[in-house]
Amino acid sequence: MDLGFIIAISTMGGLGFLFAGGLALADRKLRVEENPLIGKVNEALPGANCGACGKAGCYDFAVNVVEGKAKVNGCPVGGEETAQAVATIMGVDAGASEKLLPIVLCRGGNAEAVKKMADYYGPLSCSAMDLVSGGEKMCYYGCLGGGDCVEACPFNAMFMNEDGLPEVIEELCTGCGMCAQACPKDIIEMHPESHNVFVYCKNHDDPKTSKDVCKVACIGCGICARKSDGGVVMDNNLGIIQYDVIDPDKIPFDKCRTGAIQRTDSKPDQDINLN
Amino acid sequence: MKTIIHMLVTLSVIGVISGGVLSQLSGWADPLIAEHRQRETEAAIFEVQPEAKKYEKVEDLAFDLYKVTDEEGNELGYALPYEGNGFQGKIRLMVGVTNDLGKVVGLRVLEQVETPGLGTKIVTDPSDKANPEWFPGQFNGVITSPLITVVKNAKPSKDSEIMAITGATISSKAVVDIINSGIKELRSLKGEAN
Amino acid sequence: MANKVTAAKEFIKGLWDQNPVFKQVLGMCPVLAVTVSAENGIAMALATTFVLVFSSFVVSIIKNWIPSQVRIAAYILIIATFVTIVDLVMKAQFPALSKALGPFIPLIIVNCLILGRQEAFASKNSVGRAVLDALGMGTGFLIALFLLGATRELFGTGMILGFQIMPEVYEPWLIMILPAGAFLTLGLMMGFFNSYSEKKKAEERNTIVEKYRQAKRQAETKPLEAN
Amino acid sequence: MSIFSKAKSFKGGVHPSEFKELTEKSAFEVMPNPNMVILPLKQHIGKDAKTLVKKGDTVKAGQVVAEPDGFISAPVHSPVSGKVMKITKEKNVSGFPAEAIIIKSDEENEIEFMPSLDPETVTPEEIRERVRLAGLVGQGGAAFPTFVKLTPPKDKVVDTVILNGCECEPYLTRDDRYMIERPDEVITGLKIIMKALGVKKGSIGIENNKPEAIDVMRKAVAGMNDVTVDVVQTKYPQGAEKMLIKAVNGREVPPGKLPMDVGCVIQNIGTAIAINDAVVKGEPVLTAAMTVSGLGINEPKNVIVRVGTPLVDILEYCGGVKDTAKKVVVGGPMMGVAQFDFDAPVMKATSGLLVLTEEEINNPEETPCLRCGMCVDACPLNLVPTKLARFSQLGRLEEAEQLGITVCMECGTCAYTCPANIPLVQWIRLGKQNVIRLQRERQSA
Amino acid sequence: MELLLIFLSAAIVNNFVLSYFLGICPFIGVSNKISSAFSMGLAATFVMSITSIVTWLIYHLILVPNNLEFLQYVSFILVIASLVQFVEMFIKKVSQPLYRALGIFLPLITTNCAILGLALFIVLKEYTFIEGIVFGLGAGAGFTLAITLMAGIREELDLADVPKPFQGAPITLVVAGILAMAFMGFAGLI
Amino acid sequence: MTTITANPSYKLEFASSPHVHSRWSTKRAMWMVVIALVPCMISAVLFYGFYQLLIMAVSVLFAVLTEAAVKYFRKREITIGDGSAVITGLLLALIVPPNFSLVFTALGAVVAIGLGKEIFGGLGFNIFNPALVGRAFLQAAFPVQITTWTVPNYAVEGVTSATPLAAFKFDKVGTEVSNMFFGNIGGSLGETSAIAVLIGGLFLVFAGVINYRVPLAMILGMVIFGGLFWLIDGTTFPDPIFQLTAGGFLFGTFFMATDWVSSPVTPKGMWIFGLGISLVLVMIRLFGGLPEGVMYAILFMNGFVPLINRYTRPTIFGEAK
Repeated sequence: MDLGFIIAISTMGGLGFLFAGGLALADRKLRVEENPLIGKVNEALPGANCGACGKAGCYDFAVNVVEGKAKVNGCPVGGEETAQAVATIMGVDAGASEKLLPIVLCRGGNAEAVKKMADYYGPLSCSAMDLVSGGEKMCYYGCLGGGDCVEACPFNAMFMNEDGLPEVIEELCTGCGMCAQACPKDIIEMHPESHNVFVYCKNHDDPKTSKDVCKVACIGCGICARKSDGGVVMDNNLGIIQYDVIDPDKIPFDKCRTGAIQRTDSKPDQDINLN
Repeated sequence: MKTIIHMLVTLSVIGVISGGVLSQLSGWADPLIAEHRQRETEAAIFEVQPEAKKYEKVEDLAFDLYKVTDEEGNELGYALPYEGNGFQGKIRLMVGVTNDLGKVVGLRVLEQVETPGLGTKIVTDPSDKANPEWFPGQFNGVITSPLITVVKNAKPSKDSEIMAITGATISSKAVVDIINSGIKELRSLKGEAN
Repeated sequence: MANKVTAAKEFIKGLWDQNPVFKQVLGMCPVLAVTVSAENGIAMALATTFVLVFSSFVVSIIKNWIPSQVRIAAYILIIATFVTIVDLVMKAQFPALSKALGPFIPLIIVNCLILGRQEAFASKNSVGRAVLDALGMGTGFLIALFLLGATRELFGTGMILGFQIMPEVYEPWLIMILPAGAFLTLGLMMGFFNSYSEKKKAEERNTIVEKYRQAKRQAETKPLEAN
Repeated sequence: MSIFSKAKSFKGGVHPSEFKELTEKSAFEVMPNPNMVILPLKQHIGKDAKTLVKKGDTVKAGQVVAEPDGFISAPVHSPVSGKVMKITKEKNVSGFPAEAIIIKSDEENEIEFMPSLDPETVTPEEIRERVRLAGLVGQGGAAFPTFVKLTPPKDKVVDTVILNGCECEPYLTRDDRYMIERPDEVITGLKIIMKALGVKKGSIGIENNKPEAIDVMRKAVAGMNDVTVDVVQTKYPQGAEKMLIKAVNGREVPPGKLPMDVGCVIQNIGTAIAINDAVVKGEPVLTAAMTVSGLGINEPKNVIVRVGTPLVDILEYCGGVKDTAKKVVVGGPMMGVAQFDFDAPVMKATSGLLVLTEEEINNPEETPCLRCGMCVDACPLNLVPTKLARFSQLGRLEEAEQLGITVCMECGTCAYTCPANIPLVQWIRLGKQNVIRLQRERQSA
Repeated sequence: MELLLIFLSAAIVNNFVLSYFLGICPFIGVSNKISSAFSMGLAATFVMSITSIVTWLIYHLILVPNNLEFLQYVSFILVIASLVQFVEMFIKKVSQPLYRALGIFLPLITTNCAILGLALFIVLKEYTFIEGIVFGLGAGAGFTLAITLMAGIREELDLADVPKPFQGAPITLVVAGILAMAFMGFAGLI
Repeated sequence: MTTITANPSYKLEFASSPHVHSRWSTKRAMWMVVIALVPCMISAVLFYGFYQLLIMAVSVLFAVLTEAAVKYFRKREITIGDGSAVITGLLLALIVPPNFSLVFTALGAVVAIGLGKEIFGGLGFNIFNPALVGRAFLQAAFPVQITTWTVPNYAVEGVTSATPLAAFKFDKVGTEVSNMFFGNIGGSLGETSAIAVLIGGLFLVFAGVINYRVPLAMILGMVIFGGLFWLIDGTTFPDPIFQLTAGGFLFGTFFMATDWVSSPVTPKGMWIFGLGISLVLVMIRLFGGLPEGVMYAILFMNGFVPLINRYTRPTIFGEAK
């Protein structure tokens, strides 16, 4: 065995030993206690520290996930496997609570709602429109049709239909509620899947006005409220459904003159098969 | 403690294996690499001194210098590897000069990092299909005194003139400057010897 | 999860779906630096693949033996060893190529692609899978480097692998073989690949929406017919 | 106009076409009582007033029909005598529906005023009480209940009262006419305000494009050593409180603070007149003086109308609307509210009614921001409007907050000058709203 | 003067990122916010200066005397990896705020080719000890400059209507390309 | 209800305040820049012949076509009417050498709009001056052709002539300032005649299209930095007057650096931007390998604009200074 060989292995061995010792020492002396979840998430990550997630390396990403500042599927390198692993650690999938669905509580589209005599001029975003005299429709409470909810949907589960109203594709919806947050008129509400009766209107105007501004408004006649044994309560010219007491069979849906109150499970479009 | 020992052993062992493997490998590769280098220099020397058959390194100098001879051992001149700053970084040349240092007989660019497609024409010019190496070729027979000079956009009118590469004046000048200062160095050396 | 993936898929995913360059944006330095020509790109990719495969092999063998505190140091040491091997072999056997790839061979060590695959895959999977994965990633890397190198060479010199492709009148765009050209070409390439997959995604969604609308229209007309 | 003029001013601002010539020579005309008045319960900033009448009641002119609810609120008086038709939600000139009392006028004009007070002997407490009862709100546009401004917190020392006679909004000539026609009442009003606040120094700030008013006011204050007339540069928004204070005495009101924090109280010329009326004549706010102008109206003039008069009546009175009309604005063109319904009623703080044509509006196509920096140059508050608007548009509220979006006073200078015609004010207003909501959530969390 | 030239050369003319393609991964990854980009730059500069010192010592005191030049990659990377990890632990222990601002970027630096590239350049260019340190500082400054510039531009681009397929890495690369063109103007300055 | 509401002959609109707008619009500003370029275009044709019109036409055509194509593929409104693409095309044409290849010009125009502007989202979003991006691309791609200058056409035809800057830099040959002022020199189409540039530039400043700060800062910067080196060594370094009138400095000052989109929005920022360009330019001209660097200096500073904007934000009114 020649000398060069021995020097080489001893140098590398020595360097390795030296730095391993240093790290071992550092590990012992400098250990900082932290949320054990961070470590676990960090373990599950690829560890390439490539920064593709936009965070400063895997550890930082783990911290952000644990603190709720980053999404569990935020690592583009690890792909789905990593995302699932992280999700399992974070317990995101856990929980058997009922899925929420966004319900659009306005049916006053372009064909139904009456427009103001002046045209709106400006940005076509709902929240901006809402600031200028409450939008282009005479109904102050109705859908503005600007599509802020569609924009807000992170899963592309909404679209604006021909009538200028948003629709939800339930199969794509995850119930995150972003659309409801985005609506300046609070028309979109998140409801558990079991709710099946809705008043598709938010108009609080008196009967005459509401009849004038929209064909499908709840005009506040109160017929449904009178027959429902407290299942529907009138509040300021609008029927409000009390979901804990309502019995759908008692509601005279056919008596509602504008069709504002409806039962969803009686609609035949429930079994849409998208596959 | 156990983990510490584990850590120490792990890194050391990997280090030792790595060192061992590489040492063996370099034992095999080093002579080959040296041989390549040697062959390259040799090729360059014979290229810039086409008539030469033998060469010998001039020892005890601050820089490399090769004295070349023909088969009979008659001194033909020198091959001088010399370097200087180009447009973007170092340029290393091998220059062949006659015995009296009055004339360049060949030039080869050993290393350069000039702008691709522009400054790199000091080596080859792909746009000139007939004679891609026109620039280094120009130096064959150029008179070195008092200095080699560069002319732009015109044919050289004197024996000590070189035509610059269009758009790469600086690179062209750099090559000339390197040769000039190399020869100056050699002259002072010879002057001392005399 | 991993068991469901067949061995073939382990290899194929690296080619496109998880292409290290276009999708994962890893190992950018050599990608940009050496792709002045297709030949260099191929050589670089082969060298990288060699290192990737062998270090994956070694790492997956000794994975259970390395304490986590020195994990990175150990992996990178292994990688560096293989890179040095490549470097020495190249210098000894292919001096011209070694000169062209310049200082970028040692930088294979810090190519995050390699360390990333060790951490993400080799250290968690069996030897066979690790090697397959490494081969797939390496091939993906090769594809990317070849594409990039060929494009740059074509526009920058009118040739691919030294064969004249462009007609004689074509004036080469020098910028393509300059650093700026590397950035621009890769950026544009990535963008176009993205727009392709984006388009596919949009089409998929449109069909879903269309189906939904159709189903809804049918649902709406039904009760009318009944009346 | 020129930067070399000696008149005092502030940095930034713009010079929109004034169009004051349409009405600056026309004296106030009193419009006959309308058939019906619509009295919104919220004609001021703060809580709605609480109604005191019900359907079918008969009321006299000057009678209180709604009382204030809380400290920052104001009562509403019936401007005519008549019968309450109904109390319902109605659109008003702010564009949003609000509870309103609708009164049918009986043409009898029975009046019920408060006793008059002597401005020389009246005490500060009496002034405040009278101003509160009379339902006075600021005439500058924001309609802040006046008596609140006359009741500074104990820890704030006020040393100057500034009467705002700038009227920097184009078209409007109401304050100009007030000063020309009723200079002495303006001065009396100012003196009453100074008395209420115990202040020794009064100032009337007038833009230098109103030479006649300056002349008249200078004559009116001749010989007084506690009141001065300060001529300031004609530039929009010179009439904004912060800008006027800066021009008159060089003080800068910090963001989020009130003029009181730098020892100033600003009142509008119209408010001074109203205070004079309330104290000296005992008359509550029953009328609104306003400029009806614009190239789209047949007879531009300055009129005095009953509060609650539907806009349509005023437009008819001024000769009707031309076919070229494009936009109807209540208030000035820079900060007013565009109307979509002529049935909306005039409110206490209404100072102008404009019918604008395409030519005046001049709405170029909207393009993306070109970062020309004109808005930055023009913003009197030194904000960066383009960034604020973009952040607001993208919902990036924290960044908008950092850039001081809440400081913006929506004067419209930026949007006026923007070559790309970006609705900067609209976006910033949205962002402001959202940021303020965010801040509230943060506080409650 | 020579030192100043080395510094400027490394920082601007032969910018590590824009003309040598070193440190591209973090350059693309961590350039979306000015604050983090700047911290990343500082962290890199810090490690670069330490690296230039340690690797110079190792090369000239251990490798060269023993004819072990072929071990340079292995030994350098071992040094860098361990150093980075050590510095990270140290900062984390000593100052949590500093760790938040700077330390979290350290793991990213192990695989930052700019560091190893720097060590190799110092050997290649045969710099003296002092020159090596200055070169390290210059390279760090150049890296910081490039990444901060890019972060500023990307924050601006966040507000722009960039075509969707080009958002993220592609547009960053294009901007880098244009910046590289702009930096070409400095060619020949040194 | 009344005659007014019943009158159907007008359609009202309602919108957010303010309800009036200044006479400025994007379109107007853009076309004013085009007008300001007319003197330069005339001088180009006068000095170099009608072929230059062809260059301009090709450049404008391809710029406009590229913009239209991108907008079409992105399914956006086609906005070529705002004149911005026309300006980019014209500017690019005016900074290439006379008798430049039409193919290269077209390529430059495509790159200018495609890579310089549309990839960032189109008008208003670009970071760098599009025309300069196009020109920098050409410079990098075809370095020889783009530095081949023809002398004005009343000189011997076809002879290439170095620009005054190149002449000074490489051969230490000075050029008469009066020649540079009127255009009797080699150079790019639009930049040879300082007086033509000045006419257009001053028109823009006084019409209020461009802010006076950037040009003033650049000229001041050139006088200061250029003058400093001249005072240090008057033989190696040219005097500031020469620096001001030579090369593309004036053209860059009035038409490139002042580009709204790629220059700062804050007043302080504009000063820093202008001074920065001059500093970088002086460094390149005096110490760099290239004779001219206006393009690089502006592009370089363009990159800084986001940072400049961020750190020179004006103090909000009333905030402690």
